Amino acid sequence: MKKLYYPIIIEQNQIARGTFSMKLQCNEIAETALPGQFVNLYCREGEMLLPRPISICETDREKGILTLVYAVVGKGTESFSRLKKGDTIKVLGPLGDGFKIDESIKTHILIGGGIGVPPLVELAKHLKGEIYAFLGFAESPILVEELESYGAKVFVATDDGSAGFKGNVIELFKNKNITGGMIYGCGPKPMLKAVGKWAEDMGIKAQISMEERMACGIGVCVGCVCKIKKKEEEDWQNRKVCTDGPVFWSEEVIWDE
Amino acid sequence: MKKLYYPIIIEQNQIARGTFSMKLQCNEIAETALPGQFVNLYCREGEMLLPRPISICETDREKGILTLVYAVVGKGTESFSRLKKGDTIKVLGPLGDGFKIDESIKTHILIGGGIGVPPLVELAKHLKGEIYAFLGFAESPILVEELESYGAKVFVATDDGSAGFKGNVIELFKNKNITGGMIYGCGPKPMLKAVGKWAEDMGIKAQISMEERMACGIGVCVGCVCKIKKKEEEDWQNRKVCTDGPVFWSEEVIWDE
Amino acid sequence: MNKPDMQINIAGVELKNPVITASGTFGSGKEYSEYIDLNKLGAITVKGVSDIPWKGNDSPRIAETYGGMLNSVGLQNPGVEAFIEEDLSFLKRYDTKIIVNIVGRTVEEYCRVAERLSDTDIDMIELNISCPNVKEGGVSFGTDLLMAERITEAVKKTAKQPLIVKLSPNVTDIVSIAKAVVAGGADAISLINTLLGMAIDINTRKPILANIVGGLSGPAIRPVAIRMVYEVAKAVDVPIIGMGGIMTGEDAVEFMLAGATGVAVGMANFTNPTATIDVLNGIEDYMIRHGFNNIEEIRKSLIL
Amino acid sequence: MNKPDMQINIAGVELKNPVITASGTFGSGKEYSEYIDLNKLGAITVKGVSDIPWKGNDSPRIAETYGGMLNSVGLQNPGVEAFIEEDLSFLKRYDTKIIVNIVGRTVEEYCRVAERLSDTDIDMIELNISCPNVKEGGVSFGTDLLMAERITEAVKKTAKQPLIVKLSPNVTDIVSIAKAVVAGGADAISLINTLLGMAIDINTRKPILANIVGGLSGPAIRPVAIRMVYEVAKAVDVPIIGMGGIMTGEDAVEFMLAGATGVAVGMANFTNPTATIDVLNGIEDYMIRHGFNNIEEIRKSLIL
Ligand SMILES: Cc1cc2nc3c(=O)[nH]c(=O)nc-3n(C[C@H](O)[C@H](O)[C@H](O)COP(=O)(O)OP(=O)(O)OC[C@H]3O[C@@H](n4cnc5c(N)ncnc54)[C@H](O)[C@@H]3O)c2cc1C
Ligand SMILES: Cc1cc2nc3c(=O)[nH]c(=O)nc-3n(C[C@H](O)[C@H](O)[C@H](O)COP(=O)(O)OP(=O)(O)OC[C@H]3O[C@@H](n4cnc5c(N)ncnc54)[C@H](O)[C@@H]3O)c2cc1C
Ligand SMILES: Cc1cc2nc3c(=O)[nH]c(=O)nc-3n(C[C@H](O)[C@H](O)[C@H](O)COP(=O)(O)O)c2cc1C
Ligand SMILES: Cc1cc2nc3c(=O)[nH]c(=O)nc-3n(C[C@H](O)[C@H](O)[C@H](O)COP(=O)(O)O)c2cc1C
Ligand code: FES
Ligand code: FES
Repeated sequence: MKKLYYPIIIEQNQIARGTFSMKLQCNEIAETALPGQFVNLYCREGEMLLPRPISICETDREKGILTLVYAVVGKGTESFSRLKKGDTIKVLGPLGDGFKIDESIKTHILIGGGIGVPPLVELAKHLKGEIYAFLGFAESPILVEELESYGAKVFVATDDGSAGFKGNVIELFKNKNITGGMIYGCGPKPMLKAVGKWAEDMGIKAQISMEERMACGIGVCVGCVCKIKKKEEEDWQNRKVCTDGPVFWSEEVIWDE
Repeated sequence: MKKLYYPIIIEQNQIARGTFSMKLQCNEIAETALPGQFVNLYCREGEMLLPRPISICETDREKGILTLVYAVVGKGTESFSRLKKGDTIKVLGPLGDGFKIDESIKTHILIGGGIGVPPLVELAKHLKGEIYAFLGFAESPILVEELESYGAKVFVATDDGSAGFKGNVIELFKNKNITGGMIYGCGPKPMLKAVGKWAEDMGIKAQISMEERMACGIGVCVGCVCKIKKKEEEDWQNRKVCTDGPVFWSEEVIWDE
Repeated sequence: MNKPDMQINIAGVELKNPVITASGTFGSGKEYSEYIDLNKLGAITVKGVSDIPWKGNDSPRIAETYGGMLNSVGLQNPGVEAFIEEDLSFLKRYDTKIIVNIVGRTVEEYCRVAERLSDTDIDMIELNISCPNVKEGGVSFGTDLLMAERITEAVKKTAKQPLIVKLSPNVTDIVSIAKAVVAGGADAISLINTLLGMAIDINTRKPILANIVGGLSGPAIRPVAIRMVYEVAKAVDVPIIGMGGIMTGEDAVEFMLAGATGVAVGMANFTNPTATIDVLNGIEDYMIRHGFNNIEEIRKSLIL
Repeated sequence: MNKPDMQINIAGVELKNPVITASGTFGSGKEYSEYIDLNKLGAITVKGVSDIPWKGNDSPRIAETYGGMLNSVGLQNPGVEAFIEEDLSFLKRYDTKIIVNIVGRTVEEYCRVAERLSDTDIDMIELNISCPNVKEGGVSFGTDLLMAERITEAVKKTAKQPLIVKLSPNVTDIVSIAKAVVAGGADAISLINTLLGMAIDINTRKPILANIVGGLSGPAIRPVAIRMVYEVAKAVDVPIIGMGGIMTGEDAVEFMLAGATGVAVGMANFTNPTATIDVLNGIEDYMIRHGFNNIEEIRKSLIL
């Protein structure tokens, strides 16, 4: 039977302003998690009852360690940031359907925006062949070394130009004129939309990781849907980000407005 | 201006099954608190927003230490018992109108039931003359030594006879045939009612400390009332336990049913 | 100490215990079957089923609120045929009762679902006249006395299975609505559906839900639910399934003391996938501690 | 950065800022004057005042619930004469507006209070037709369209000061009630009073409140309050004072985005005696952060 876990926090560090890396001793999740999957983290405060979905950034299967990287954007993530080494946290996972890995592909293009970068780390670890990672940030880049350690060539863009290319990650990517067999995107919606557009233009397949507000995280509440084209049809259906995704083929996603 | 305090817990011990003694470093409250007054303790958990009124058991004015003794009876007190030395707790106080001390009285009779005993400790410290304390418990007695250290002759009753007299504290008290100039009672309602009855029969004045569910603790919500006779009248009025009490003259209290 | 008897009877259907899942919060049980043994539940109420597939509302559909949540799913579901083919055949593998929550925009739509279910193996129908998330039908049937009675009557005539009617709490007088559906033939009443609420993101300055308003559930609403169960239990003779913020066995007992025979666990499933089983164990513990032999004893033991 | 302009205008009365105290949660200000500077408040709404002293309900009157509380005080108050003598003379020492919440069992009782207040120095009257804790009058005026309009009309005729009407959330259709009181002459509307709720102690098996049911307030009810403010603001032209679970400046801003001009702080006072001032500072911070120059700008900035 699947169940909730209450792992111990073995490390918690601020890695950029408002961004934290938390390592959990959680063998069960670390052993089975796949790239692009996520976990539900629960808050202690009784007023916040819904889980916070957080992507799996990295796992160490041997040591049973799970690394999560999250940005403080509201009360829940703020409460996580106050937890200390030795505290326990309530976790459900691994959840969702992650990135599909096609061993025949030689060149992989990873595109990450801000707090969408973390899942690309575990992904890079699983990919064979050449990996190019294009990362965009508002200011401080994160996880560059981690990606490099898994063999990725990393290119960074920042809005303020404080590191790497000044501008957005899509421009940077286009500038570099690199192409490959598969694109993997995770980040804000406008970025994902642009990734999908570019992939379509170039005739490359792209997998993108979607975000939506969730309640259950396991496919029962039907709260987290996005619009997905039906195969061979004009019509679309609302599909669940938590279990049908979070990773979808970009060509199937219908963007509102 | 009065304000909330966030003192540090400098000691927390279980002194009997389900009963805890908590010492707070809180100079402001320790310096001004009077016997029979209480504080509002607030829970951390966001689902519990109302304060828990807890009597002041003892103060050390010099060191600025406040001792509270509380029983775990529900979620709030349970959450207090999980706090550790070094944690802080949100406190408002001192609150309420405590015991009146008449210096001309030579013999004082303290009657406490269960978790009604704590405020009698600070009271004993302030009384001059002979002090007899009759304490009733379901099982394990608490605070006997503390009362003795302030000169009280302590008599204990337990329901199961495991310590002292087997039976209730009122019987014990009647058995001992002790009388005095003032009675001070704190404990469950039936005990307080019996104390009042006995005091009336003997023509002794009695002050009793009342309990009621509270919201504000400072006299604004009018949530914590008990029925108090109007002077020289048949009629009664609802008076606030938190600010008109918690200590009332037993002869003025009207008991429901 | 003897094990207390947990069995309850709702409109002739025997449930092995009073713990039911609240519609829309348990899917059709498949997902939670990986976390708990569905055989242990008194009954499973599946999510709202309509005659043809419904797409539901736009995203976002979920907003967290203090001690609760808003949802505006809008009854997305694949329709009654898909339900029968996929979900029902799955559920029949388990030894638990099956309650199907039915929804529609018109009396005819509701009746078509009930009709289609009439020769299936389900145990009860729960008529949802209280969903705040669909424009037509849905809640308006639940806030108007005459409409509530009329639709109950119509579905009762069509349905082969006992009929539970699920009421909306967004009314001035819940008792008169309850009486109306009983007059219309309801065999049992479910209380409460969600309270109509709204939340705004002060940074984006937009309502959090694409649908603007949604239904509030969770422990925040429990006092309202307890009050309504108490009022309705005094006024009607049919059994009540109580729900609204049940997180623990103790919460469930509070509903029983208020007059509920069955209890449904909703939002708690999202916070804790074993919530139903924990509630069940909690009720049993309470019964043992307080010497109750069966559920009916609890229900009759409120002291006023 | 310039200080934003916090001033608001309700029915011709200028408040220095939108932060008001919710009736019944602030006494008449005396107690909180030991914790905060009352001069900083936009207005103080005092607890419900009746023509003669009311004893209120029996104890217990308070129950804690998840993220909220129930109260069944039952409008205990010393009557309008005592109010004028003691509380009003105290309040007049401060530079803040005074709103008197008035209660009664009949139209005549309400009018007598308004009449008695008409030659005093108070700034506004808040007509409470929504208290769930008194048997007659009180809430029934707030749940019936005709009664709501009639009593507003009667009090409006008697009162010299601008009239705010405080509505009950325990209704099927808040918008029609709001329209009725505006038709009756209401100069402003307060939303919301407490939701009717109940809690049972499962150990004693008794309702916690002696009065059995009581009014639910606190952050638990905020989504319901936000929804009602939003709906009513769209439907009527008079200013709205929003309340229900405001704990922080951000909560208050949510009410303004929903359409409230003023905001009232209730239960939060019990959790934090400086809640009103904290809310005020929080609103100002928000305005500075988001570049709002005045309250009206916030109120009009919801993006749909
Ligand atoms: C599949 C998935 C993976 C994610 N991975 C990461 C990650 O690795 N690192 C990271 O920092 N963030 C990640 N997010 C976003 C993260 O879930 C939100 O930032 C977080 O829930 C905000 O919680 P809060 O309490 O701080 O914010 P609040 O705004 O106070 O949250 C209120 C409610 O809204 C929900 N919510 C708010 N923002 C989002 C959002 N962007 N997506 C989904 N729900 C939201 C919260 O879960 C909560 O229920 C992921 C989201 C999804 C759906
Ligand atoms: C003036 C005064 C002094 C007190 N002094 C002490 C003391 O020194 N030591 C001690 O152990 N207890 C004392 N109590 C009782 C104590 O306040 C309650 O036991 C405590 O509030 C229970 O909180 P809970 O969350 O554990 O229980 P729950 O039952 O979960 O509490 C739910 C709500 O009910 C209220 N409540 C429950 N029981 C009581 C009660 N008996 N009196 C008032 N409110 C209650 C709580 O404050 C809370 O708001 C005192 C009460 C009063 C009024
Ligand atoms: C996400 C979600 C979906 C729901 N869908 C339905 C539904 O399809 N039919 C229905 O009658 N009630 C539905 N409800 C209401 C619940 O069944 C229940 O009445 C309500 O949530 C109160 O219980 P709770 O507080 O335990 O969640 C839904 C509730 C939630 C949270
Ligand atoms: C203890 C208490 C007493 C109240 N008394 C009154 C009252 O006399 N008149 C009134 O109109 N509202 C009264 N209310 C309702 C509040 O003014 C307010 O409308 C409600 O509590 C919602 O706001 P909150 O959630 O911020 O508390 C009372 C509320 C509480 C908690
Ligand atoms: S979060 Fe519940 S279905 Fe996806
Ligand atoms: S607790 Fe509010 S008046 Fe006593």
